[in-house]
Amino acid sequence: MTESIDIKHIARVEGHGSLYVTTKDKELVDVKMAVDEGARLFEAFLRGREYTEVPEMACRICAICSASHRVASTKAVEKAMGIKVDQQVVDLRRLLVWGEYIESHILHALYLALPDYVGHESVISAAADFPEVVKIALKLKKLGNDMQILTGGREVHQVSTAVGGFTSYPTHQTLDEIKERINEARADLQKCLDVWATLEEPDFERKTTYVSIKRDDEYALVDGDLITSEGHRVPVEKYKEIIGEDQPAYSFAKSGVHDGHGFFVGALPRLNNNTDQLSPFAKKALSQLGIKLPSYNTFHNNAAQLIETAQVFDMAIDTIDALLKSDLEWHEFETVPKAGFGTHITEAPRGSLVHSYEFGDDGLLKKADIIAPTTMNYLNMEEDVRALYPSIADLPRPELELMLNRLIRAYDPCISCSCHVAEVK
Amino acid sequence: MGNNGKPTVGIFGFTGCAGCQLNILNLEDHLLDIISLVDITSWVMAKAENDDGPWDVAFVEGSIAKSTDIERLKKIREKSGVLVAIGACATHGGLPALRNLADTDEWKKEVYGDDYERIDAIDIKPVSHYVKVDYSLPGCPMDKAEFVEAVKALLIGKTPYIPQYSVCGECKAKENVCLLKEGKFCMGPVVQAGCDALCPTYGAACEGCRGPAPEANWAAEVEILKKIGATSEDVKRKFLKYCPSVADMEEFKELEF
Amino acid sequence: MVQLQIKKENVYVPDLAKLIKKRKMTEWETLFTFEFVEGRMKDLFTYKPGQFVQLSMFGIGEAPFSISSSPTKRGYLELGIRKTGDVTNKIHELEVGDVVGIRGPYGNGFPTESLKGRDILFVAGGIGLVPLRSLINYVIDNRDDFGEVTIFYGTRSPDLLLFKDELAAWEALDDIDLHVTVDAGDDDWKGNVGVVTTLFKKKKFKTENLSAVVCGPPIVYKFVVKELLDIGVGKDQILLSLERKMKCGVGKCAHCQIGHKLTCIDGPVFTLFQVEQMQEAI
Amino acid sequence: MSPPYVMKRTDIKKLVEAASNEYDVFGPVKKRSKHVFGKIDNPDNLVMDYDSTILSPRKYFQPQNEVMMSFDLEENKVEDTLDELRAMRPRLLMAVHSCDLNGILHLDRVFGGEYTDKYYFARREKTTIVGINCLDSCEYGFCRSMNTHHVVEGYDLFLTPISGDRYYVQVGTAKGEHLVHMARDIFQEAGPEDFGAFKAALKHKNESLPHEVDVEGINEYLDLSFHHEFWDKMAEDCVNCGACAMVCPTCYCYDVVDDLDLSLTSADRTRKWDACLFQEFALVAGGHNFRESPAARFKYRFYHKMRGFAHDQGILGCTGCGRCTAACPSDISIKDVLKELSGIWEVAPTAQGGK
Ligand SMILES: Cc1cc2nc3c(=O)[nH]c(=O)nc-3n(C[C@H](O)[C@H](O)[C@H](O)COP(=O)(O)OP(=O)(O)OC[C@H]3O[C@@H](n4cnc5c(N)ncnc54)[C@H](O)[C@@H]3O)c2cc1C
Ligand code: SF4
Ligand code: SF4
Ligand code: SF4
Repeated sequence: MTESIDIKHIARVEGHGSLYVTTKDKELVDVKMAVDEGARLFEAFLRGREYTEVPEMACRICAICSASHRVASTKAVEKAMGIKVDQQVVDLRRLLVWGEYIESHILHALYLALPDYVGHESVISAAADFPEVVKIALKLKKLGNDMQILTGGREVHQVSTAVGGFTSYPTHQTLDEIKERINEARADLQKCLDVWATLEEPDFERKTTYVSIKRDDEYALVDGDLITSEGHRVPVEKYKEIIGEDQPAYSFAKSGVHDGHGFFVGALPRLNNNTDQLSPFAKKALSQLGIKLPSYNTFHNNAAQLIETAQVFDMAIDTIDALLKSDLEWHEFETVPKAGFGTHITEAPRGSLVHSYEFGDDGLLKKADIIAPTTMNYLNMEEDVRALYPSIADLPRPELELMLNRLIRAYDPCISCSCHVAEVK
Repeated sequence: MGNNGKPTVGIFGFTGCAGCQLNILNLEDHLLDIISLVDITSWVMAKAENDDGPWDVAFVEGSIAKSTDIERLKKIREKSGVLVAIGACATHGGLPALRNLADTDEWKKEVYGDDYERIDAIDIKPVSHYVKVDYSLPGCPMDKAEFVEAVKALLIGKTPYIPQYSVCGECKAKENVCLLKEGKFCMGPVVQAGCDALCPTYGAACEGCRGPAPEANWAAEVEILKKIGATSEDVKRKFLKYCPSVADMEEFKELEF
Repeated sequence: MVQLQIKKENVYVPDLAKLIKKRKMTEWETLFTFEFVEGRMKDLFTYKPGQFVQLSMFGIGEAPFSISSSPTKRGYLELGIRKTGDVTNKIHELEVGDVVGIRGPYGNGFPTESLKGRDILFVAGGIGLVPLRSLINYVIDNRDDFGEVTIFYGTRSPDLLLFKDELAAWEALDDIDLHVTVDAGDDDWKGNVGVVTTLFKKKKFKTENLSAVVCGPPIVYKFVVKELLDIGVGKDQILLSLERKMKCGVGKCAHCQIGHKLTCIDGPVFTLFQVEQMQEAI
Repeated sequence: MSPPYVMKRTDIKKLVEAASNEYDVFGPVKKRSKHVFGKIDNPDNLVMDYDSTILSPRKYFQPQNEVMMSFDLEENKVEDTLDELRAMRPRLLMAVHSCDLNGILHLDRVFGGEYTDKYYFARREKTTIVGINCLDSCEYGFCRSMNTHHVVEGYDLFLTPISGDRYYVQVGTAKGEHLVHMARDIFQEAGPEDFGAFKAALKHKNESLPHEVDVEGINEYLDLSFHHEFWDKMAEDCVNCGACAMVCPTCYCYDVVDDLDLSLTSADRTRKWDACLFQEFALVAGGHNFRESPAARFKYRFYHKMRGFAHDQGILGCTGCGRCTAACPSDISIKDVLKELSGIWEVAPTAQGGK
């Protein structure tokens, strides 16, 4: 008997996506990840825009990782034009991204994923049973947002980060305050880890290629080379060597392909690829949650986000200390447009993010290629569904659907963000 | 009213970055209070169980970017007592509506390749073009504080208030150094206030994401900007950036750049 | 009458008042009767016809309303309020026993002393009867102090007539000459039809001792003033009660400024002569 | 009368340090290329010699947003914030120019009178003001024309820079005397030579401050030109942004709003700066706008400034500080408006107000 399992509008993810699974006599016949987003045509309308405007508009691709888009886009522009920035600017951008990590990871792990583990339909209903965790989650999320506000002026679509620098700086006092809050929040994050340690992770394993950026001197999130779990490492300009895009006939979701199969970007791939660079807090979290690296269980991506949050706590303190040592005197900066190519890859919370541009000598954008993490993950999601299905085929329908939902959600997909996707007619 | 006596609320996203919805989640200090006052019965971004209305209040985010969106929007309107458009995409088309001013097919091709015709991409009009909008919260993204104000106002039964003047008024009250006077392209003089002059406060020129202020004196702003060296092209491009639906306004059509 | 000054620490803080009666007059206008919660306020709160109060709906806002009752009736305040916005909508939702904030009285009010001994023509358009009613009832209660009294009152249609019972009572009085008109009648309407200025054809006035007191929407002033000047009423004997946006009521917020005067403390009652000195007044 | 003193200019730091024990100190500090009045936590940040500030000191007496009272909606309780205000730490406001001292005196008149505004005066009483004499003109100001380049009251101490890098210090009030005593050793009683230096400074000031606009008869010009097309022409460039009103030391209009708490059980009544340039300023329920056109509102600001105060205070409402000109995105200059206004008066005065 042919059956179709249609999960329309996967809930608790950003953006609109659906999963269509066709089975025959409990054997999986077909899997399709479909996108229900309208087309926005970012790469088209960015053309002809001034180089200063490009990052400001490009960050609107996605609100949840707007800071990553902003930073990746800005750095791509600066690379194209040979614009140099000083260490304060580098550190402020890092701090901005650390804030985004805290906010985004907490949002996903505790608001969007956690309800599944504790049998709730949403964090709103979970708030009744787990008021303390929900309150802590709010507090941590606010901390991440406040870090973004401190550096970028706003938590969504920052305003003060520009090509060449920042239009305003935080003060020593505000940095001191946020540092103190981060240190205080360690205990809160620890409580979340304690709760997570009691949860049961679904049993699932499938080895795939894990892609992320990589540095030798630190856990790479903002800068680095592109690397695969098989050890293939290239400078980011050569991203196409690793990240291929394939456009399946049924959807305009271009999917990431690598060597003819899907690959996975996100928190778990980063943990797998950068295990030796974890900070003390992250290491402790890792061992507390009992995850052995490398892990091939996609569901571990949720826990990996919490571990990374711990990682970012440590990194943020270092960054703030560095900033506190500088004068933090804001100064005017000027940038001069120039023709050229520039590519940057940042790790957004949900995976590697490519911004690649070509500019004319008038400083107007000629061509853009933007590949968002969720785009890269589509094919891998489908492959995961195929691998998971046999073990859940006998479950009653609602539970089966829930597991499929949870599998997709574990990717922390951001469908609105995948700017190469659109619903087909 | 929901079965617990609280007003029912639906939050809906159309095509966009989900930033306005995220900004609701970003109300960390108020979220639990809001949840205690209203019954959010539909919000796909945050909940797995979502009902089919009716809703006392619907918040609608995003651009109406494909033909199927129109039907969905109309259904939401039919089932809602009050409909609030949130964010630039819903109030003025947003960045995606830039295609109205261009050859959409060429753009589709640029992004999706030769098979572009399968992409459903209609010209983007504000939500108010299709259905009655009771209140609009402009901005890219909408302002969190304005959202809270609107929720409170609707709950107690007063009119959600948005200042009826331009960003400069707020900017000056915040004692910012004027960026226009520093020669930067600031749209503050003609843009709808209510953001508390966020960008200029952080040293960045106003980009006009909240759309034109009522009675905006565009002609004067064009003169001001030309004085600091902007070209007609710059002015036109920037005026339309976040709020392309402005191109349909009579005042704009009559404007000489 | 001696004006008792209420000494208050903070002029902006309202006193609590309780709604004791609510009488619907038209679809849009209701007469509300308030009584101060604090007993001593009943004696302390004295006012002149033509003065107004600031009424607070806590959490919604504050708005100015003319006192419609006559100071000859002590112990309560009547406000006739039209539903037009946030504050007034909420006021209409009040139930007897509900509490609001009231501060005042503010404004100069009508010059009751200098009107003594004079003939008075009241001209009210629409909701303008609300403040005039205070003075009319004051005059009725002190009838011997005044000369001939005429009232012209017009509304757009019969269903918009305010204080219908009172109109009937005034009609019944020998020493009050009441003329009512509507812009457009209905099947039951047997009275005058036409705008309020058409009533001037109904009566010949001796103008040497005549004072006119006018209140209505902005448009009424233009035409009524013209009629009054035509029949020869002196500019300083034409009294107009003006309306402007108001926030503080005590001359600080500047919203009600007309030319160089403030409606709240210099007015709301001005003579036509004064009004002509004030830029952009009518 | 307290004797005048002299002090070394560099000792201002010591004064601020001594005062910090008792006062929160505010004064001009740098903001990008401009100056603003701000909190002085480090006396090195205080700038005594500055051109002008973006906002006037008005913000310390009538803040942009001020909670006046709170309501308990369930219990119907009203509680004002005066006690809180009166418990506020005393403030010292440093380096206020003459024009701004005059501005404060204007506000004193507006907020005083029969219905005294206790909020304003609570703040006023908590504040000690150290004024400073401008010996040279600033970029946009025209204080001389408005007769606000000197002050006889409104300060607690008044400093005039004199030769030898010193200030000549006049004591205006007991508050000022108190301040002197907080750092008594930096003040010396002025001697005859110091007086000479003071006179020389005033002479320099007298020669250097230009008289630029003739406002003689401005009241009449305004009334007679009220319906003149000049205003429509001038208003063409105005974007009705209200920046001019926000920065003005004598603009005081405010709006009042009730801010509900999210529980909907309590609310704050807040007043916030408003401006007569805004569309809704004279708009009443039902949609009638007493100043419908942007030009009417533009004109009205000048009218109120130059005519409105004259009515009950016998003075002009402008202190000639020039801030509105500095702030106007359209570069509309009040000096130009005043000059052109007297120009049309010369050409076409009619009883009906010109054409
Ligand atoms: C001296 C005076 C006496 C008045 N007497 C009466 C009366 O007896 N009966 C009556 O129904 N109305 C009267 N009004 C008009 C009444 O004040 C307005 O209808 C009321 O303010 C509308 O408030 P709202 O909040 O419902 O409307 P909205 O349109 O929501 O107004 C918001 C706010 O703006 C201000 N405002 C708006 N319209 C006016 C206005 N016309 N006058 C002053 N402030 C305004 C108020 O502060 C008001 O709260 C009087 C006005 C004045 C100035
Ligand atoms: S910075 Fe921009 S918004 Fe602010 S006053 Fe200047 S022009 Fe207006
Ligand atoms: S009107 Fe202009 S010059 Fe005069 S006091 Fe105000 S801001 Fe200063
Ligand atoms: S600052 Fe200039 S543009 Fe703005 S309202 Fe004042 S005069 Fe008009």
